Amino acid sequence: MNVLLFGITRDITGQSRLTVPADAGINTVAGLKDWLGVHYPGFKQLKSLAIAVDNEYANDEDAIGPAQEIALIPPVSGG
Amino acid sequence: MNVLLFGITRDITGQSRLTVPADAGINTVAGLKDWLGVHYPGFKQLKSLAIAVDNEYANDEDAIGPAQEIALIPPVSGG
Amino acid sequence: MLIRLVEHIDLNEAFAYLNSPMAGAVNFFIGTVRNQTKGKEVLHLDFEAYDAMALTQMEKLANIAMHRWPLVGVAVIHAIGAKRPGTPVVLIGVSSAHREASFEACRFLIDELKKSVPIWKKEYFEDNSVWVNAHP
Amino acid sequence: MLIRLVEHIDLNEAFAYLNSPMAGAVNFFIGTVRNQTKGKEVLHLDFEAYDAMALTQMEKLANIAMHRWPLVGVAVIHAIGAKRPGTPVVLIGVSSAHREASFEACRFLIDELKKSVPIWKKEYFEDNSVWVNAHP
Repeated sequence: MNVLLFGITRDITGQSRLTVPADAGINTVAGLKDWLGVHYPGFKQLKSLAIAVDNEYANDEDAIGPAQEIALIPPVSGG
Repeated sequence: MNVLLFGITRDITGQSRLTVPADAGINTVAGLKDWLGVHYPGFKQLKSLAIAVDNEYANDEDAIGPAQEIALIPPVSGG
Repeated sequence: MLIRLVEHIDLNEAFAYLNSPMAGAVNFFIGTVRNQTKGKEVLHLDFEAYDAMALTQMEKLANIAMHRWPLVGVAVIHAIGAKRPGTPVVLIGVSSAHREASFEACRFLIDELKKSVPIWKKEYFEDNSVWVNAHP
Repeated sequence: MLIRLVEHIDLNEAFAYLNSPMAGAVNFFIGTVRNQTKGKEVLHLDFEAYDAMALTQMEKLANIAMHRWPLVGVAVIHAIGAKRPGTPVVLIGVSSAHREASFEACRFLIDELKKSVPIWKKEYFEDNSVWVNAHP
């Protein structure tokens, strides 16, 4: 499962996208958040970190899989 | 004393300025309003009629004379 | 402050005047000629101003706004003469560091301009013409 | 609806899109780059967007506004890339028959855009750079 990164999440990871290994067994937004917290403690310093699935903000209980476009959304600052 | 006219007050009087004869003895805004009401009954049909003296809205008790720029201000509709 | 009576309103000129590295927000209100009033088709409009007093009153309103809100710049521009539907006839522009002030001051200025600035609009319909707002 | 991510914001293009004989009022909010943040001089800014999602969310907000107010047209345009102080970076434009709706919808759209549209601003100072709003 690939995860797109933007803004400060690219600085924290040093990458522009993450690949979550299939054997991590992640199939919900909450599961992805837990996995990210373990592997990238820097995310915990952020004011917030949302997950987008197919261009919409997702809830913790939403199912996710490799067919969807998944992205990390750190606090926005447009405008 | 000359009085500038704008908008519908020109249509009512058929003129672009009025001359109030000196012997009418007008020296206040209220006096001018009374004189106008007698000579141009059409003004009474208007929603309002203000008097401007030297580019400011004047009050009934304000003194006026031939040295000032006096104008009739029917209801405005700019914007 | 940019206070003007003009033949044609130039949006870019107003933005160039208001834009500043100190301002983070610019709010514009642009009033345009509508093609109908109470369901009747408006063919064109004519705006007449008492020029000297209109400019005095527009400047007075701009000064009130500059004192009431922390503004960087204010533009109050009204068009005069014959105008067709779709034409901009009034522009209020306000710049400020933060957006609240620019929205509030812009709204204040257009509301007050419509109440007190000596400018008159005559609407021309197919069969007659009317000085807007003159009668009860 | 005019929903765009662009290199340069064109105010005239937005006005031409929004202006209509059916609209009597157009309200614009233009956000520009300020030259300081908390007293520190900003040399330039960089805007990054998650393009597909940003456009989706901008369109969603425009649709909400179109349903909530009687609007004629809506434009939501954000600039991306490196910008210097004084440059327009966001434009919200709303046209409507009467001015209340255009002011209210314009304010709603910029407030909501700042909350939810996935665009990120990095400020560059003399000695460092900061992703705005990222940390508590």
